[in-house]
Amino acid sequence: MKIKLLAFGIAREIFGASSIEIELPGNTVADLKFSLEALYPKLKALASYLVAVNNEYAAGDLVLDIRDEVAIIPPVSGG
Amino acid sequence: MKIKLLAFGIAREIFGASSIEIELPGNTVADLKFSLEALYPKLKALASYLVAVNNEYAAGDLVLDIRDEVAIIPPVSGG
Amino acid sequence: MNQALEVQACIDWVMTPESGGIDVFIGTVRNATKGKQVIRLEFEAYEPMASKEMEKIAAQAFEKWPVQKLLVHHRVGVLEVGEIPVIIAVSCAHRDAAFEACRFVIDTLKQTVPIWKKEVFEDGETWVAAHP
Amino acid sequence: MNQALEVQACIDWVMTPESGGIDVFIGTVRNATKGKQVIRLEFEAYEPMASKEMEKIAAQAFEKWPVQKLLVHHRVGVLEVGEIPVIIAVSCAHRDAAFEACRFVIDTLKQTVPIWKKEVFEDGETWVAAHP
Repeated sequence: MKIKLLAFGIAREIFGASSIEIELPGNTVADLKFSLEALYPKLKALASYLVAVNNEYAAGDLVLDIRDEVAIIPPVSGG
Repeated sequence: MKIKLLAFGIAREIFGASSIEIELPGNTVADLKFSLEALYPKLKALASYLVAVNNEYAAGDLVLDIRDEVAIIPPVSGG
Repeated sequence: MNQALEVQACIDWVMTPESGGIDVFIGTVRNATKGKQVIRLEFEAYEPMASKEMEKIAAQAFEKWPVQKLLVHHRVGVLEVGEIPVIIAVSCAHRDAAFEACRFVIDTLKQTVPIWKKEVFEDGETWVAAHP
Repeated sequence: MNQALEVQACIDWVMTPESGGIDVFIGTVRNATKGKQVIRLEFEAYEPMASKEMEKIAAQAFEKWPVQKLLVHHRVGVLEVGEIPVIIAVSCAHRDAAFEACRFVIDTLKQTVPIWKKEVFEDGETWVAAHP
Protein backbone atom coordinates (compact mmCIF):
# COMPACT_ATOMS: atom_id res chain seq x y z
CA MET A 1 0.00 0.00 0.00
CA LYS A 2 1.05 3.60 -0.57
CA ILE A 3 1.01 5.89 2.46
CA LYS A 4 1.39 9.66 2.58
CA LEU A 5 3.38 10.92 5.54
CA LEU A 6 3.64 14.28 7.23
CA ALA A 7 7.00 15.09 8.75
CA PHE A 8 8.07 17.68 11.30
CA GLY A 9 11.25 19.02 12.86
CA ILE A 10 14.32 16.93 12.22
CA ALA A 11 12.24 14.26 10.43
CA ARG A 12 11.21 16.88 7.87
CA GLU A 13 14.88 17.69 7.38
CA ILE A 14 15.83 13.99 7.05
CA PHE A 15 13.13 13.45 4.42
CA GLY A 16 13.92 16.74 2.73
CA ALA A 17 10.18 17.50 2.60
CA SER A 18 7.26 18.14 4.95
CA SER A 19 5.28 15.43 3.20
CA ILE A 20 6.41 12.25 1.40
CA GLU A 21 4.76 9.19 -0.07
CA ILE A 22 6.06 5.73 0.68
CA GLU A 23 5.19 2.30 -0.71
CA LEU A 24 4.81 -0.30 2.05
CA PRO A 25 5.17 -4.08 1.78
CA GLY A 26 2.95 -4.52 4.85
CA ASN A 27 0.16 -2.45 6.39
CA THR A 28 1.11 -1.79 10.04
CA VAL A 29 2.90 1.05 11.77
CA ALA A 30 5.80 -1.34 12.43
CA ASP A 31 6.03 -2.09 8.69
CA LEU A 32 6.08 1.64 8.00
CA LYS A 33 8.93 2.21 10.45
CA PHE A 34 10.89 -0.70 8.99
CA SER A 35 10.57 0.66 5.45
CA LEU A 36 11.32 4.21 6.51
CA GLU A 37 14.47 3.25 8.35
CA ALA A 38 15.70 1.35 5.30
CA LEU A 39 15.16 4.42 3.11
CA TYR A 40 16.25 7.03 5.66
CA PRO A 41 18.87 5.43 7.96
CA LYS A 42 19.36 8.76 9.79
CA LEU A 43 16.05 8.06 11.55
CA LYS A 44 17.86 5.35 13.51
CA ALA A 45 20.23 7.94 14.96
CA LEU A 46 17.37 9.84 16.62
CA ALA A 47 16.80 9.47 20.36
CA SER A 48 13.42 8.00 19.36
CA TYR A 49 10.55 8.73 17.03
CA LEU A 50 6.86 7.92 17.05
CA VAL A 51 4.15 7.58 14.46
CA ALA A 52 0.87 9.43 14.85
CA VAL A 53 -2.22 8.22 13.04
CA ASN A 54 -5.16 10.60 12.81
CA ASN A 55 -3.62 12.85 15.48
CA GLU A 56 -3.04 10.04 18.00
CA TYR A 57 0.19 8.28 18.90
CA ALA A 58 0.00 4.79 17.38
CA ALA A 59 1.40 1.44 18.54
CA GLY A 60 3.41 -0.75 16.16
CA ASP A 61 0.61 -3.20 15.49
CA LEU A 62 -1.91 -0.58 14.35
CA VAL A 63 -3.13 -1.34 10.82
CA LEU A 64 -2.91 1.64 8.50
CA ASP A 65 -5.60 2.68 6.06
CA ILE A 66 -4.90 4.65 2.93
CA ARG A 67 -7.19 7.44 4.20
CA ASP A 68 -5.34 7.86 7.53
CA GLU A 69 -3.40 11.00 8.31
CA VAL A 70 0.00 9.62 9.24
CA ALA A 71 2.78 11.73 10.75
CA ILE A 72 6.33 11.08 11.88
CA ILE A 73 6.97 12.56 15.31
CA PRO A 74 10.62 12.96 16.25
CA PRO A 75 11.45 13.68 19.93
CA VAL A 76 9.27 16.61 20.98
CA SER A 77 10.84 19.67 22.58
CA GLY A 78 8.13 22.23 23.23
CA GLY A 79 7.96 24.53 26.21
CA MET B 1 9.82 48.18 84.26
CA LYS B 2 7.29 49.83 81.98
CA ILE B 3 7.07 48.52 78.42
CA LYS B 4 5.20 50.00 75.48
CA LEU B 5 3.60 47.42 73.20
CA LEU B 6 2.36 47.50 69.62
CA ALA B 7 -0.61 45.27 68.85
CA PHE B 8 -2.03 44.00 65.57
CA GLY B 9 -5.04 42.08 64.34
CA ILE B 10 -7.00 40.35 67.04
CA ALA B 11 -4.46 41.40 69.71
CA ARG B 12 -5.23 45.02 68.92
CA GLU B 13 -8.92 44.25 69.38
CA ILE B 14 -8.30 42.41 72.66
CA PHE B 15 -6.29 45.35 74.03
CA GLY B 16 -8.74 47.86 72.59
CA ALA B 17 -5.78 49.87 71.24
CA SER B 18 -2.96 49.53 68.74
CA SER B 19 -0.47 50.50 71.43
CA ILE B 20 -0.57 49.99 75.21
CA GLU B 21 1.83 50.43 78.11
CA ILE B 22 2.29 47.74 80.70
CA GLU B 23 4.17 47.61 84.00
CA LEU B 24 6.22 44.40 84.36
CA PRO B 25 7.41 42.76 87.59
CA GLY B 26 10.24 41.06 85.61
CA ASN B 27 12.18 41.97 82.49
CA THR B 28 11.92 39.02 80.07
CA VAL B 29 9.55 38.21 77.23
CA ALA B 30 8.13 35.38 79.37
CA ASP B 31 7.41 37.87 82.17
CA LEU B 32 5.65 40.09 79.66
CA LYS B 33 3.45 37.23 78.42
CA PHE B 34 2.61 36.23 82.00
CA SER B 35 1.51 39.76 82.92
CA LEU B 36 -0.37 40.25 79.65
CA GLU B 37 -2.33 37.04 80.05
CA ALA B 38 -3.32 38.04 83.57
CA LEU B 39 -4.63 41.40 82.32
CA TYR B 40 -6.08 40.12 79.04
CA PRO B 41 -7.19 36.49 79.55
CA LYS B 42 -8.58 36.39 75.99
CA LEU B 43 -4.97 36.07 74.79
CA LYS B 44 -4.98 32.53 76.18
CA ALA B 45 -7.83 31.60 73.84
CA LEU B 46 -5.72 32.36 70.75
CA ALA B 47 -4.22 29.50 68.75
CA SER B 48 -0.86 31.03 69.71
CA TYR B 49 0.83 34.40 69.87
CA LEU B 50 4.41 35.55 69.67
CA VAL B 51 6.34 38.56 70.83
CA ALA B 52 8.55 40.47 68.41
CA VAL B 53 11.36 42.64 69.73
CA ASN B 54 12.90 45.15 67.34
CA ASN B 55 11.21 43.43 64.36
CA GLU B 56 12.46 39.93 65.25
CA TYR B 57 10.56 37.07 66.83
CA ALA B 58 11.82 36.74 70.41
CA ALA B 59 12.25 33.71 72.70
CA GLY B 60 10.84 33.73 76.24
CA ASP B 61 14.21 34.32 77.95
CA LEU B 62 15.05 37.46 75.97
CA VAL B 63 15.63 40.40 78.33
CA LEU B 64 13.68 43.50 77.38
CA ASP B 65 15.07 46.99 77.35
CA ILE B 66 12.90 50.05 77.78
CA ARG B 67 14.03 51.30 74.35
CA ASP B 68 13.01 48.11 72.50
CA GLU B 69 10.16 48.13 70.00
CA VAL B 70 7.95 45.34 71.31
CA ALA B 71 4.98 43.94 69.40
CA ILE B 72 2.37 41.28 70.06
CA ILE B 73 1.99 38.99 67.05
CA PRO B 74 -1.20 36.90 67.00
CA PRO B 75 -1.39 34.02 64.49
CA VAL B 76 -0.43 35.44 61.10
CA SER B 77 -2.74 34.94 58.12
CA GLY B 78 -1.26 36.74 55.13
CA GLY B 79 -1.42 35.51 51.56
CA MET C 1 1.83 47.90 50.49
CA ASN C 2 -1.12 50.13 49.55
CA GLN C 3 -0.89 50.10 45.78
CA ALA C 4 -2.70 47.70 43.45
CA LEU C 5 -0.44 45.00 42.11
CA GLU C 6 0.22 45.02 38.39
CA VAL C 7 0.92 41.47 37.31
CA GLN C 8 2.55 42.38 34.01
CA ALA C 9 4.92 44.83 35.65
CA CYS C 10 5.93 42.18 38.19
CA ILE C 11 6.72 39.68 35.46
CA ASP C 12 8.64 42.23 33.41
CA TRP C 13 10.67 43.01 36.50
CA VAL C 14 11.80 39.42 37.12
CA MET C 15 12.44 38.48 33.49
CA THR C 16 16.10 38.44 32.46
CA PRO C 17 17.85 37.23 29.29
CA GLU C 18 19.18 34.30 31.35
CA SER C 19 15.65 33.25 32.43
CA GLY C 20 14.11 30.13 30.95
CA GLY C 21 11.17 29.82 33.31
CA ILE C 22 9.14 32.19 35.45
CA ASP C 23 6.65 30.98 38.00
CA VAL C 24 4.12 33.45 39.31
CA PHE C 25 1.76 32.91 42.19
CA ILE C 26 -1.21 35.25 42.46
CA GLY C 27 -3.40 35.15 45.53
CA THR C 28 -6.92 36.38 44.87
CA VAL C 29 -9.79 37.22 47.19
CA ARG C 30 -12.23 34.31 47.04
CA ASN C 31 -15.99 34.89 47.36
CA ALA C 32 -16.46 32.18 50.00
CA THR C 33 -14.68 30.35 52.79
CA LYS C 34 -15.91 27.03 54.16
CA GLY C 35 -19.12 27.55 52.21
CA LYS C 36 -19.82 30.99 53.68
CA GLN C 37 -20.02 34.06 51.47
CA VAL C 38 -17.18 36.55 51.93
CA ILE C 39 -17.98 40.25 51.37
CA ARG C 40 -14.40 41.51 51.56
CA LEU C 41 -11.06 40.95 53.26
CA GLU C 42 -9.23 43.44 55.44
CA PHE C 43 -5.46 43.07 55.65
CA GLU C 44 -3.30 44.60 58.31
CA ALA C 45 0.50 44.35 58.60
CA TYR C 46 3.25 45.20 61.02
CA GLU C 47 4.91 46.79 58.05
CA PRO C 48 8.60 47.20 58.99
CA MET C 49 8.76 43.66 60.37
CA ALA C 50 6.73 42.26 57.46
CA SER C 51 9.22 43.76 55.00
CA LYS C 52 12.10 42.32 56.97
CA GLU C 53 10.53 38.85 57.11
CA MET C 54 9.78 38.92 53.37
CA GLU C 55 13.41 39.88 52.71
CA LYS C 56 14.54 36.94 54.85
CA ILE C 57 12.34 34.55 52.88
CA ALA C 58 13.69 35.90 49.60
CA ALA C 59 17.26 35.48 50.87
CA GLN C 60 16.50 31.88 51.82
CA ALA C 61 15.06 31.19 48.37
CA PHE C 62 18.22 32.59 46.75
CA GLU C 63 20.29 30.27 48.98
CA LYS C 64 18.24 27.16 48.28
CA TRP C 65 17.66 27.52 44.51
CA PRO C 66 19.49 29.16 41.58
CA VAL C 67 17.01 32.04 41.46
CA GLN C 68 17.71 34.94 39.11
CA LYS C 69 15.14 37.45 40.30
CA LEU C 70 12.42 37.22 42.88
CA LEU C 71 9.62 39.62 43.70
CA VAL C 72 7.11 39.41 46.52
CA HIS C 73 4.41 42.01 47.13
CA HIS C 74 1.62 41.91 49.67
CA ARG C 75 -1.12 44.46 50.01
CA VAL C 76 -2.82 45.81 53.10
CA GLY C 77 -6.21 47.45 53.52
CA VAL C 78 -9.62 46.48 52.23
CA LEU C 79 -9.71 44.08 49.27
CA GLU C 80 -12.82 43.05 47.38
CA VAL C 81 -13.52 39.67 45.74
CA GLY C 82 -11.23 39.22 42.72
CA GLU C 83 -8.56 41.62 43.96
CA ILE C 84 -4.97 40.49 44.46
CA PRO C 85 -3.55 40.56 48.01
CA VAL C 86 -0.29 38.85 47.12
CA ILE C 87 1.90 38.21 44.11
CA ILE C 88 5.17 36.31 43.96
CA ALA C 89 7.24 36.02 40.79
CA VAL C 90 10.44 34.01 40.44
CA SER C 91 12.71 33.70 37.42
CA CYS C 92 15.26 30.92 36.99
CA ALA C 93 17.22 29.33 34.17
CA HIS C 94 15.11 26.18 34.57
CA ARG C 95 11.52 25.69 35.58
CA ASP C 96 11.84 23.26 38.50
CA ALA C 97 13.69 25.81 40.60
CA ALA C 98 11.16 28.50 39.71
CA PHE C 99 8.20 26.36 40.83
CA GLU C 100 9.89 25.21 44.02
CA ALA C 101 11.16 28.63 45.05
CA CYS C 102 7.79 30.28 44.35
CA ARG C 103 5.92 27.72 46.41
CA PHE C 104 8.46 28.00 49.22
CA VAL C 105 7.99 31.78 49.32
CA ILE C 106 4.19 31.71 49.59
CA ASP C 107 4.18 28.79 52.05
CA THR C 108 6.73 30.48 54.31
CA LEU C 109 5.09 33.90 53.97
CA LYS C 110 1.86 32.44 55.30
CA GLN C 111 3.71 31.03 58.31
CA THR C 112 6.02 33.83 59.36
CA VAL C 113 5.19 37.25 57.92
CA PRO C 114 3.25 39.48 60.35
CA ILE C 115 0.21 40.14 58.19
CA TRP C 116 -3.34 39.52 59.35
CA LYS C 117 -6.48 38.92 57.37
CA LYS C 118 -10.01 39.58 58.58
CA GLU C 119 -12.82 37.92 56.65
CA VAL C 120 -15.96 40.03 56.56
CA PHE C 121 -19.25 38.16 56.12
CA GLU C 122 -22.86 39.39 55.88
CA ASP C 123 -23.34 38.65 59.56
CA GLY C 124 -19.97 39.13 61.19
CA GLU C 125 -16.23 38.98 60.79
CA THR C 126 -13.32 36.70 61.73
CA TRP C 127 -9.58 37.12 62.11
CA VAL C 128 -8.34 34.15 60.10
CA ALA C 129 -6.35 31.52 62.06
CA ALA C 130 -6.64 33.47 65.33
CA HIS C 131 -8.41 30.75 67.27
CA PRO C 132 -7.76 26.99 67.38
CA MET D 1 -0.32 29.71 17.87
CA ASN D 2 1.13 32.68 15.99
CA GLN D 3 0.10 35.55 18.23
CA ALA D 4 2.17 37.02 21.03
CA LEU D 5 1.01 35.91 24.45
CA GLU D 6 -0.41 38.57 26.74
CA VAL D 7 0.23 37.50 30.30
CA GLN D 8 -2.33 39.82 31.84
CA ALA D 9 -5.09 38.66 29.52
CA CYS D 10 -4.30 35.02 30.36
CA ILE D 11 -4.55 35.72 34.08
CA ASP D 12 -7.77 37.68 33.70
CA TRP D 13 -9.19 34.77 31.76
CA VAL D 14 -8.53 32.16 34.48
CA MET D 15 -9.53 34.32 37.44
CA THR D 16 -12.97 33.57 38.89
CA PRO D 17 -14.73 34.78 42.05
CA GLU D 18 -14.20 31.26 43.46
CA SER D 19 -10.41 31.42 42.89
CA GLY D 20 -8.08 31.78 45.82
CA GLY D 21 -4.83 31.04 44.05
CA ILE D 22 -3.54 31.27 40.51
CA ASP D 23 -0.27 29.75 39.42
CA VAL D 24 1.21 30.92 36.16
CA PHE D 25 4.17 29.40 34.39
CA ILE D 26 5.86 31.50 31.74
CA GLY D 27 8.52 29.95 29.56
CA THR D 28 10.95 32.50 28.18
CA VAL D 29 13.65 32.25 25.53
CA ARG D 30 16.98 32.06 27.33
CA ASN D 31 20.11 33.64 25.87
CA ALA D 32 22.24 30.53 26.35
CA THR D 33 22.07 26.76 26.57
CA LYS D 34 24.87 24.69 28.10
CA GLY D 35 27.03 27.80 28.09
CA LYS D 36 26.53 28.50 24.38
CA GLN D 37 24.92 31.73 23.20
CA VAL D 38 21.47 31.31 21.63
CA ILE D 39 20.51 33.77 18.89
CA ARG D 40 16.89 32.72 18.56
CA LEU D 41 14.56 29.72 18.79
CA GLU D 42 12.39 28.38 16.00
CA PHE D 43 9.27 26.46 17.03
CA GLU D 44 7.32 24.17 14.78
CA ALA D 45 4.14 22.26 15.67
CA TYR D 46 1.90 19.61 14.22
CA GLU D 47 -0.90 21.97 15.05
CA PRO D 48 -4.09 19.88 15.04
CA MET D 49 -2.44 17.11 17.05
CA ALA D 50 -0.70 19.60 19.36
CA SER D 51 -4.08 21.19 20.18
CA LYS D 52 -5.57 17.78 20.82
CA GLU D 53 -2.70 16.73 23.10
CA MET D 54 -2.91 20.01 25.03
CA GLU D 55 -6.64 19.46 25.51
CA LYS D 56 -5.93 15.96 26.83
CA ILE D 57 -3.43 17.33 29.32
CA ALA D 58 -5.92 19.96 30.47
CA ALA D 59 -8.61 17.29 30.88
CA GLN D 60 -6.21 15.19 32.98
CA ALA D 61 -5.44 18.20 35.18
CA PHE D 62 -9.16 18.79 35.74
CA GLU D 63 -9.52 15.13 36.74
CA LYS D 64 -6.57 15.10 39.12
CA TRP D 65 -7.06 18.45 40.87
CA PRO D 66 -10.01 20.75 41.69
CA VAL D 67 -9.06 23.18 38.94
CA GLN D 68 -11.42 26.08 38.17
CA LYS D 69 -9.95 27.36 34.93
CA LEU D 70 -6.87 26.37 33.02
CA LEU D 71 -5.23 27.98 30.04
CA VAL D 72 -2.29 26.73 27.99
CA HIS D 73 -0.87 28.57 25.01
CA HIS D 74 2.18 27.69 22.98
CA ARG D 75 3.61 29.72 20.17
CA VAL D 76 5.23 28.62 16.94
CA GLY D 77 7.63 30.44 14.65
CA VAL D 78 10.74 32.46 15.39
CA LEU D 79 11.17 33.73 18.95
CA GLU D 80 13.92 36.02 20.15
CA VAL D 81 15.58 36.06 23.58
CA GLY D 82 13.09 37.28 26.21
CA GLU D 83 10.01 36.28 24.21
CA ILE D 84 7.42 33.87 25.61
CA PRO D 85 6.95 30.53 23.84
CA VAL D 86 4.60 29.09 26.42
CA ILE D 87 2.25 30.26 29.16
CA ILE D 88 0.14 28.14 31.48
CA ALA D 89 -2.29 29.63 33.99
CA VAL D 90 -4.33 27.65 36.49
CA SER D 91 -6.88 28.94 38.98
CA CYS D 92 -8.06 26.93 41.99
CA ALA D 93 -9.75 27.61 45.30
CA HIS D 94 -6.49 26.73 47.08
CA ARG D 95 -2.89 27.22 46.08
CA ASP D 96 -1.51 23.68 46.38
CA ALA D 97 -3.72 22.40 43.58
CA ALA D 98 -2.82 25.40 41.40
CA PHE D 99 0.92 24.78 41.78
CA GLU D 100 0.63 21.05 41.22
CA ALA D 101 -1.67 21.26 38.22
CA CYS D 102 0.44 23.97 36.57
CA ARG D 103 3.62 21.97 36.98
CA PHE D 104 1.90 18.83 35.70
CA VAL D 105 0.76 20.67 32.58
CA ILE D 106 4.19 22.02 31.62
CA ASP D 107 5.97 18.76 32.49
CA THR D 108 3.53 16.68 30.43
CA LEU D 109 3.45 19.20 27.57
CA LYS D 110 7.21 18.84 27.22
CA GLN D 111 6.85 15.07 27.01
CA THR D 112 3.88 14.56 24.72
CA VAL D 113 2.85 17.60 22.69
CA PRO D 114 4.15 17.53 19.10
CA ILE D 115 6.07 20.79 19.13
CA TRP D 116 9.72 21.07 18.16
CA LYS D 117 12.30 23.66 19.05
CA LYS D 118 15.40 24.48 17.05
CA GLU D 119 18.13 26.41 18.82
CA VAL D 120 19.98 28.74 16.51
CA PHE D 121 23.56 29.62 17.48
CA GLU D 122 26.18 31.87 15.84
CA ASP D 123 27.74 28.85 14.20
CA GLY D 124 24.92 26.38 13.63
CA GLU D 125 21.60 25.06 14.83
CA THR D 126 20.22 22.06 16.72
CA TRP D 127 16.82 20.40 17.01
CA VAL D 128 16.53 20.11 20.79
CA ALA D 129 16.32 16.53 22.15
CA ALA D 130 16.49 14.97 18.67
CA HIS D 131 19.63 12.95 19.30
CA PRO D 132 20.64 10.88 22.33
